[in-house]
Amino acid sequence: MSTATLELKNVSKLYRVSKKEVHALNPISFDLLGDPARIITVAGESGSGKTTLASIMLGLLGPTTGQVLYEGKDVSTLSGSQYRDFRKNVQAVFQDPFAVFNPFYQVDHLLEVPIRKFNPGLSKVARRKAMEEALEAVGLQPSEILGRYPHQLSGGQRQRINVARAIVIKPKILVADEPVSMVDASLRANILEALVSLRENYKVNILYITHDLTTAYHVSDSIIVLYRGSVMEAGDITKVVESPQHPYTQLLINSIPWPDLERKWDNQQYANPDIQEISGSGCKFYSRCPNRQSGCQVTPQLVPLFPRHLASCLLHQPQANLDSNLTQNL
Amino acid sequence: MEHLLDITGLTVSYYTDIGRAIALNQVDLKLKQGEKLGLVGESGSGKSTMGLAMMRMIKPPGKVEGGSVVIGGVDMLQLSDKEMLKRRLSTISYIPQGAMNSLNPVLKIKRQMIDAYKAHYPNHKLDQILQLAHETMISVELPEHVLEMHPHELSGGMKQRVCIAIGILLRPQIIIADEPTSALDVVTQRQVIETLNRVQQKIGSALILIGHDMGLMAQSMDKVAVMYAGEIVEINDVQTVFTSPKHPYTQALISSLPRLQNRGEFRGIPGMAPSLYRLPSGCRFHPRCNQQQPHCQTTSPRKSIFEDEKYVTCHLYEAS
Amino acid sequence: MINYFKRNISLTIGLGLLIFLILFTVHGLLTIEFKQAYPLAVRPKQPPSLKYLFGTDFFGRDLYTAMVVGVWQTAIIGLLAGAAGTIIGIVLGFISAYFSGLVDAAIKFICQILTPIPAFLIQVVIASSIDKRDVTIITMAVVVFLLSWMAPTLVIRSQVLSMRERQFVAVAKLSGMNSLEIIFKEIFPNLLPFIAAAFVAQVFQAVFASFYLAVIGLGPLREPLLGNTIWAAQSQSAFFNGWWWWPVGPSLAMILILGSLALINMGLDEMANPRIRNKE
Amino acid sequence: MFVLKRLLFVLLVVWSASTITFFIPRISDINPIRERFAELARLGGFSAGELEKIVESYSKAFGLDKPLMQQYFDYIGGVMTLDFGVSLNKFPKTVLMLIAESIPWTIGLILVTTILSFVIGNLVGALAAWPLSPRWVRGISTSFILFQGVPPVLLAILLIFFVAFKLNILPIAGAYSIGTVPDFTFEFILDVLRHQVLPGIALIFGSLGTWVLSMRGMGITIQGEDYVVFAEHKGLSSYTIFKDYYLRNAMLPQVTALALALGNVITSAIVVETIFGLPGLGFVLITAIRSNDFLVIYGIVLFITIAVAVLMALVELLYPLLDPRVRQGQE
Repeated sequence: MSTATLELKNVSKLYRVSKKEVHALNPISFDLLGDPARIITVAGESGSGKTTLASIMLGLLGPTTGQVLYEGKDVSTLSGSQYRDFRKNVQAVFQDPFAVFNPFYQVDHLLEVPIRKFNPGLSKVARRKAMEEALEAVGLQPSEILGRYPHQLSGGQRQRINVARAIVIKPKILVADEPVSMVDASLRANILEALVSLRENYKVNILYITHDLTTAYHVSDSIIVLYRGSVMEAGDITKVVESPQHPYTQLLINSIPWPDLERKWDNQQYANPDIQEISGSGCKFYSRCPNRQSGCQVTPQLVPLFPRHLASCLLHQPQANLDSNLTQNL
Repeated sequence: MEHLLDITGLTVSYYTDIGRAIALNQVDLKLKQGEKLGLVGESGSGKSTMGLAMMRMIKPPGKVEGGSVVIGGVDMLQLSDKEMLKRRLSTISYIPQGAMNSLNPVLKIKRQMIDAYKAHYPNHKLDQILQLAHETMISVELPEHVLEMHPHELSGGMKQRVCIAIGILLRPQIIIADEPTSALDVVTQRQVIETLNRVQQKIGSALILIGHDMGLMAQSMDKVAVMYAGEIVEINDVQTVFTSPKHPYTQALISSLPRLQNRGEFRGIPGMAPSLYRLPSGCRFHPRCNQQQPHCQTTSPRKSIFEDEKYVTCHLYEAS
Repeated sequence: MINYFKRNISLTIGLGLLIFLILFTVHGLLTIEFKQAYPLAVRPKQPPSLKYLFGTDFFGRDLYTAMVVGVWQTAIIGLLAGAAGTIIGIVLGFISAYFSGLVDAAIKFICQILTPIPAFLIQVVIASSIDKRDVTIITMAVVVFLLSWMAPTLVIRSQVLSMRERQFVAVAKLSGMNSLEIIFKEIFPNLLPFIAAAFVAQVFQAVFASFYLAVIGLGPLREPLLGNTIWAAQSQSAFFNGWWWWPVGPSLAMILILGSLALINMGLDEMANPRIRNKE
Repeated sequence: MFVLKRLLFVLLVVWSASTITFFIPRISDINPIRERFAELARLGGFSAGELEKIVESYSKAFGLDKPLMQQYFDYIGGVMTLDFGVSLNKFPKTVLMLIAESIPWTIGLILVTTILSFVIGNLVGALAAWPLSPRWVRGISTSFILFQGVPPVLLAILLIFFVAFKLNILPIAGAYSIGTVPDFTFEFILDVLRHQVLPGIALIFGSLGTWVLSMRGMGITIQGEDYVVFAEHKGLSSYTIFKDYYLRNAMLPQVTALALALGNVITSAIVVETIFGLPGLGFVLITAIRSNDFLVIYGIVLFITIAVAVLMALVELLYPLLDPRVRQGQE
């Protein structure tokens, strides 16, 4: 087994909000391998811990327990040059296409800083050239973009500049946190396409964080479904989306408004999401689960059900001959 | 058949430092009682302006510059301000986009419902109003004790359903729901949309769902009106829009949708929506159209009307 | 630029007044005889006339000369105390927001404890504890500054904190900037309008506070500071004795100074929070 | 729990204020007693040798010969029990007695002017931001805002000049006309009220502008809030929207601002009192300053600090009644 580029070992995050403990993320372990480049979706509702996971992977947030290892070394103890290497290779595209721009500067600033930092030797002309190439790679006309201020551009343009920033750096791993949720539907395809081409052309591993399973289904190879900080189901994207095993995933997938007259919502009524959720031990989905049983007060393990398909639900018997390691199933 | 809602030639502009932005240009729309219409378009296409204009809630620097909004034979745009105040909520009601912040944080839900009721029927008895409030809460599937709560004690989905409850309190003939689920999770979204459909069916009103999510339209609407740069370019029943769209913009929109069948295909619409301050000549869509013809640049297309008030605004269909 | 001034009327008028005051003072300083601002220089108790533009007082001071010197001294106090307060505010605000944790908690706590104490009263204690014969313009500035650094500290701290949560800061970190670069290149430029507003507010507070101290007789008694002149007039019962010009002149000058600062402050507020821009 | 926290905060504020007032004079090595008697000596009461003796005996009486820390703890203990010591000037009156005699005047003035300026200022500010208000309301609000930079003291001087001196309608100074005897007769009360008009106007207009300005800014923000817009969609009358949806929410931050402004309000009031020669706290303070009566100065300063801190805590304790969101946060 080759060294993982980024390895999460029992990473969890606990917030203390006025004496109450909130488990934003329960211990999770998986690796992002360098090769072959893949797109992995982390899906969940707000409060599922998906953004916390992203921040921890990016090194913007320290985990409460566990370690994040970059090329085998703990990210929190990296030395100067190692840290720079980590910084260069683990990058992000964020949700809000406006907030990532410093309003004080022209949009060039966003592209120029990383070039200057990670390629300090480049001349001004060479920097300019790199910026232009990156913009063209995401389908933008450099002359229409450079020298402008962020408020002079449209949301779709701004979000593509964000993807261009990632191209300029050529990272090994890109965390894309809801990159299309604030962009008009007709422009989403362009941005998703740019992401997919990053994987194809630059061999970038992408962690695609989203609440939207339709786009996840389209761009990614595998999926991790989070609910209130815990993994409910994970595995190959087509398997999970086409035959979900966990009641929560089933609920999610059944709630997708497919733009398709053949796939209408069924008439099934689901447990009300407004009901008070009980915190504490046991399955996180217990209070909302239509199939809950008395045994569900015990926290279920994430177990393999089929090749490249895991779920954590007592309804299902694990397949003993299959690997239960999350990484191997992604 | 007589139409419940008959909008003709509705034109709205915004006047700012940069100039005049034509947010709605000569829009026509007819709707029958009990019909469910989805109004879709990207941001800036005028779909929200449409909803506000129907409520007569366009504020400066916006201005309604022409047309009529006739509901049950009465033109809303001709009413006095006072009469219009009475029609809001009782004839035509509006469920807002930002349910998170649409409820007054310092008043109990009960009080906010009573306020709405009393504004229209100041003489009704309080227990009568409360009775109705209770019934309405049940019809949006909220427990009655929510009436005694403050907005911050409710989840996003509950707040949205409180807004729906207020919206249907006076059994309006038309409900406009402006992106009612844009901030909600998919599961909650589904429940809110289903609730909306149920109450709409129960009180028999017409429903206009404003949004950009074609999925929601496919799931719950009868008709779809597609807006582009301040105009309705196509209005058709949901079947036709999804299976054989007419307007090139609708076609591009439909083929850009991610479905189960077309996994991994990305077909964005090339180009950008025009600025409302500088609209292209001729057909507003021509710079992005893949079936562009020479006269598209110079002449605006006329409506080609099909049966049952459906139409498409495109030169391709003018001959027939 | 000109268009902006047309829209931001309070900034325009405030700056206009300020420029007028500066011209008045500079012209005055170049033409007056300084010693006429001190007692026994001219005939006492003269009403305004061509010779004595603003009249003379009971002690034989030319009130025009006194006003020029007074405005000049007020400006020194305001600028010194204002600059000191703002700089301390910037430094502490950034330290607090940057180090967060214990340092931040301590700075914030101290500011919060000190804020409810009426600064003016503590300034009274300080000023009255100094030997009155030693009080100078500089000591006034120091006294005023000692209790006025909390407000800018809290303002800048909260601005840095909210700025730090902004996504462009996270992006800058991802782009390889270190913490110092982030503070100076990403956060600081965006704080300039707030810092300018804090500085003007600080100057306003300093002028205000030193004026109040002088009015109740705690100023540098020998100097013709505007507040001192009013205090002197009050203690000689100027109105009872019919010498109305004595307190009125310095009062109007003070109104112009504080008014221009308040207007500039309003204008800067509008610049920093365009959301509040009036739609009139 | 919350109440306890606020109480602790008040104690900390008072403690730090008394620590400051205790140490500042000692750093500057002024002996207040020597200062006081040196002045008397200058006026020709006794010789320099006698002065030292008197200073020594007084120092003993005031406990100034004890070790510094001992003095400090005595002092803090005194402040916490509102025992600020004795006036040097009006011996044997205690500082607290002096405060008690003068404070009704100050409280009356502050209460009336603060309520009036807060209510009028916020109403005018709210109306100025309200799109349906007539134009003249905006005009009034702008003119009030222009007063914002003018300290009440300067207004007081100008009012004395124009109204009392030039027009001679109202008295120039004093709490009641010279020669009248304080009594609860109608004439006397009327006379007192006449004397309070100008200080009152000075204080009201001096603080009105701040309320107008901040409320106008708040109002512009609130009227764009979704709940105000939704209230319009509900067909509510503009009166109901203004009162219950707009004003109620816009007022919340203003109440907090009022708590923070208390210190300035009191400062302005006592300085204005000195200009008009009203027998309130300000007058006692300025007399003490003139006669180097240090314990009185510190006593008044600490008393006001305690009052401000307690009032601020009260406002914060009452605030949850206005805002249900905070109410829940505390439970």
